[in-house]
Amino acid sequence: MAGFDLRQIDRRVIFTLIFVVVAWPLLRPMRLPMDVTPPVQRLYEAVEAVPPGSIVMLAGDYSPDTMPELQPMVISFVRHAFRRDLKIVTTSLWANSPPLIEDALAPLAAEFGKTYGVDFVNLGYMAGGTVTLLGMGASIPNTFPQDYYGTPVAGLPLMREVTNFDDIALVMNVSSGTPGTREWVQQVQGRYRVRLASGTTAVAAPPFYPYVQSGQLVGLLGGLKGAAEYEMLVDAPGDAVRGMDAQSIVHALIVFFILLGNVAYFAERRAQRARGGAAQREVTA
Amino acid sequence: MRREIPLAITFLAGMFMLVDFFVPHHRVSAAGEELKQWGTIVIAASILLGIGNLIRVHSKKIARRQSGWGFSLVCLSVMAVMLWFGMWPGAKLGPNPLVGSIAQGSYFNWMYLNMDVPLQGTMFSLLAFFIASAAYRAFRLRSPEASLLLISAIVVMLGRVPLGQLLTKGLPEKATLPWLTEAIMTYPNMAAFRGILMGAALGVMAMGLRIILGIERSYLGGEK
Amino acid sequence: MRALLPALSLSVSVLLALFPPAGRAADAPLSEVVRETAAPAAVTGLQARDYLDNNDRGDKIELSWCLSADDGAGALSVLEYRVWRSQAPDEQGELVATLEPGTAAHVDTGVTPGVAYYYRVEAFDGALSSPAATAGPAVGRINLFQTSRLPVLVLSLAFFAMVIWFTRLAARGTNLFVRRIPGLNAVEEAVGRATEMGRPVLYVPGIGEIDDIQTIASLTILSHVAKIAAEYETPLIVPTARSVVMSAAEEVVKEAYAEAGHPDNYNPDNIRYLSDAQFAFAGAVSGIMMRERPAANLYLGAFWAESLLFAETGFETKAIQVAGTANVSQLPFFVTACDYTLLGEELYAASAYLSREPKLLGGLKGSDWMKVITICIIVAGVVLTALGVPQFGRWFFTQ
Amino acid sequence: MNMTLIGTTLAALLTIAVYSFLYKDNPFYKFAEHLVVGVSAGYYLVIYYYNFIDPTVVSPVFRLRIGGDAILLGGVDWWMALIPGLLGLILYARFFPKIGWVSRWALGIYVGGYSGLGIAPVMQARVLDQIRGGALPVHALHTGQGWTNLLLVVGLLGTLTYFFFSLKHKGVLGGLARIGIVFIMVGFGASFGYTVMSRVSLLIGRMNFLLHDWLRIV
Repeated sequence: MAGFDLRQIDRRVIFTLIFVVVAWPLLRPMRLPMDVTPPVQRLYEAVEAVPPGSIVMLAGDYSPDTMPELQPMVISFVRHAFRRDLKIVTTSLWANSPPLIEDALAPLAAEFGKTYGVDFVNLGYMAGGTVTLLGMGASIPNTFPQDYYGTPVAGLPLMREVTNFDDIALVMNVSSGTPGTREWVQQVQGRYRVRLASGTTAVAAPPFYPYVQSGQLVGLLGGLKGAAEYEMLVDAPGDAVRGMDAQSIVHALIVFFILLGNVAYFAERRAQRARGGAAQREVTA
Repeated sequence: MRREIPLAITFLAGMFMLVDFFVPHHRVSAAGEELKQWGTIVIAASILLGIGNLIRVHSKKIARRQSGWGFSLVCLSVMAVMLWFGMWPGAKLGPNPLVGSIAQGSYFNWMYLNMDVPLQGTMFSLLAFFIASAAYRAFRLRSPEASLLLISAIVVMLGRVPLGQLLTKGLPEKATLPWLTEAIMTYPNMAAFRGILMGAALGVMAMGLRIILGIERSYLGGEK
Repeated sequence: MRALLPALSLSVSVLLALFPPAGRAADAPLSEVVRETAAPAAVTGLQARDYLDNNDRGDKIELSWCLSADDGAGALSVLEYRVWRSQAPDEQGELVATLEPGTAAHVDTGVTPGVAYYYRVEAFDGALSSPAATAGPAVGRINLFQTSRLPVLVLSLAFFAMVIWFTRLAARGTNLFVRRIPGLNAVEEAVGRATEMGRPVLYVPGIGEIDDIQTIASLTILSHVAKIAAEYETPLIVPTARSVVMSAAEEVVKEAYAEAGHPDNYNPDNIRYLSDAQFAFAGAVSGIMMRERPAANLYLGAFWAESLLFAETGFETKAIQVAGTANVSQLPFFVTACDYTLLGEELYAASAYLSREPKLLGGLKGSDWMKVITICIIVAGVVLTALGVPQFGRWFFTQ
Repeated sequence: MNMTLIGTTLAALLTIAVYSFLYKDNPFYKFAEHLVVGVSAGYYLVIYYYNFIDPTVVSPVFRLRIGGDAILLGGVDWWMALIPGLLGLILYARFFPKIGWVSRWALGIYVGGYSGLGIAPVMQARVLDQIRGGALPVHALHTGQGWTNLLLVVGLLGTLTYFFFSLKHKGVLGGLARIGIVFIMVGFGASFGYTVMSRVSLLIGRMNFLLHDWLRIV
């Protein structure tokens, strides 16, 4: 390529390409092939194994700052459960969670024609952490006497079917800290033999993988990547899949640029050596 | 004397806080807390020093009609508006509860959410572009060390996304990019950072001691 | 023969009654009876002692014990532990805590300092309590030394002693060798180049507050840089993100100009406070680079995510860039994008190195020898653990 | 027009103004840059006042209360509020040449106090704890763990040696320092690569804002 010096590529070319490869998957999701990792696959299968009509619990222990990673998990789980005709009871040990869960429940309930109080219930937030978890082991209605809207649980048909964890086929905990998955595993899973699944941020996930190994968690979604895999499995690619598309392509693009830069670098070095020119001043790395 | 008093104060304050670490007695701890609180207030009270500097530099520009003085005008006026919305003392008497308050829904909050937050967030996100341009121009195989930097960066970059998983699919587990990423982050990365941290810690302590003992004093400025 | 059969069957049933086969003992009904009538096993090894926290009012006593044999094992019957406190050894006293199963320690708060207390701990299964384990007397005291921090004190004192020793050595005129630090030689070169090009020098002292030692280290380097800039009569722009750092920088630069014999060249408008907000500051510094075109950019101090914004914008303006920070997370970006980078401790070494003032070199020597001690301790630790001496970690455990 | 819509549009335009800097410096970026400096200056001033100055100085000294509780004029609490207030005030003495040197008292307390405060915890967390974490068992070389531990120990010792200033890096010392550099470079590369993901997420976040919240085309 005469007259075109790779070393002098205007960085605006790089910027434009980055801009395009981030925006494009958002506009046109391309669903790059993505391997589903075993913890996600197991979670999906665990939900599939729950007989229709059973009750599952969605325990959301997160706050708005981790929404980009965790909200797609909540949405996919609710979609998965509604599609399989499972009934959902949601609880929260974090004060900020109930409105976020509500954000996911409302549109999906409309989409699947589910009725509040019959097919799903948002029990809202209860302070106390571990104490609340143990209280639920004895009696869920006594621990959450009202739902998120202040309605006594006695007035909700779904809650008449629920006494304690014996009536819950599976618990999905979405957590970004403490109290969260660790407490659910230690206080609830071991004591009441609950089938427990979890979704956490990428930063928080590593210590929980051993729980999947030991079977204390039936599955685990780690970060945006876990969320994206789950979205693929429930066949409803959303924010997470789009985000992962962009991530993959940007990473590949940067690697491509690095390789390109090195090709140019060696070509130039060879040319210089041929000319016998002095070595150029290099930046120190 | 003008030099000695501040140095004596520095010494006393420094020694007290140092000793406080080893003495659990609650009165000593309480005094330490009080001193820290004082520090916070001194810093908070200092903000006008900076704002004063900002006002001086920009109003000079405006007064002399230097190039870009219009932007200086934008800066100063928006600051004044922010102050007015945030602290207008007559607000409680006035008809508009959105002024003189920093609560959710107030004008102050609105300006913060729709100007400060997006502007700063976008400036932060410029890093996505710069990280690419920096990698392009600086990651060259020009020396063994530079090659290590380059290779470990590429491995980790790819190992973190599904693409990396696909690229090394079918290989034994310990040759896959995600596994290598994990290994690099856990071993060389940790060893190096631990070493740098320990070295820097010794630097901090030596510097702190020099400050307390008054050997290092240039930050206090001139004699006058 | 006829009489033998009943006798045989009788003796078999007697034997069976006396020595039941293994399978029978675990039969459900039998063990359930046992579970309902037997109290859980008692806790063992109960100890009570003064609790030493870092804000010691002498009002806490620390208890520890070994779990009941029926907690997490055995009959799995423990529902909670109950802790009782009294002022006489044989009294039941008042219930001060009920704890979840799996708990083997408790800090009792709210005791009166100087009073002797006795403790009883029972395992409880919902109906029955185990026999109580007892401990005492224990007294809460207000302590003057945090014993768990002794290793910190010992190492700190050793370090101080070395720093002071080398400082005195230097003050007496002993020549202390310090190896070349490439990045530091580049600082002077950079200022020189800016002078040749007739363009200003940009010095960013980080975005740390003045309580960050990195900022102070940066201000001492600034004092050196300002002297060179004053001698070369090159404008020096210092943008700051903290008010106090700005006013300290003003003092430092003004002083340096005076020392260099050019007090009139000092321009107060070049020491600027821009913004406390991280990215407002970063944006404004980028603006300065684009418009005032400094030929040398020095970033020395505490930096966070803005590091790469500076370094890449500075590269675009073709400035020579020297960076230095002890914030490890930002070093990769400076190393990648700048011409020279001071890594971690080199930033602290810089002021001593640049000034060549013997007193400052003492601190550098002190930390060098501390490094030798640290390396020796680590090697010793590796050897000791290899020899099967597990205490090593405990000696360095502090609170 | 509702405030939310105006706000979103304003935020979107400002976002684009900042991105225009990637092309080159231009009046839109200059506007955005000066705007954010002004807004954040005002913001900090107000927040500092409400969060620090008012509750810790102004209220106790002038309104004689801390939180909701009344305090005594001239009492201990009153003085404890007044002294830091005065310390803050004497920072401004530098504008009056005759008493300018007084401003260093406040700086002395602050810098001295925090220098002292830093020393021991740094020794504890960054030296002692790291020694404990760094001295790993390396004797079990027949297991993978033994080798990785050896790697960690050698890397740590090498890095520490690199920062040894008292001797020239020659011989054994030079060899160890070179190992240190190898580890440092691999570590830096890894950190760089590891950060790409979160930085790209930030950009995705802004992009989602533009395309979804503002234009509503996604």
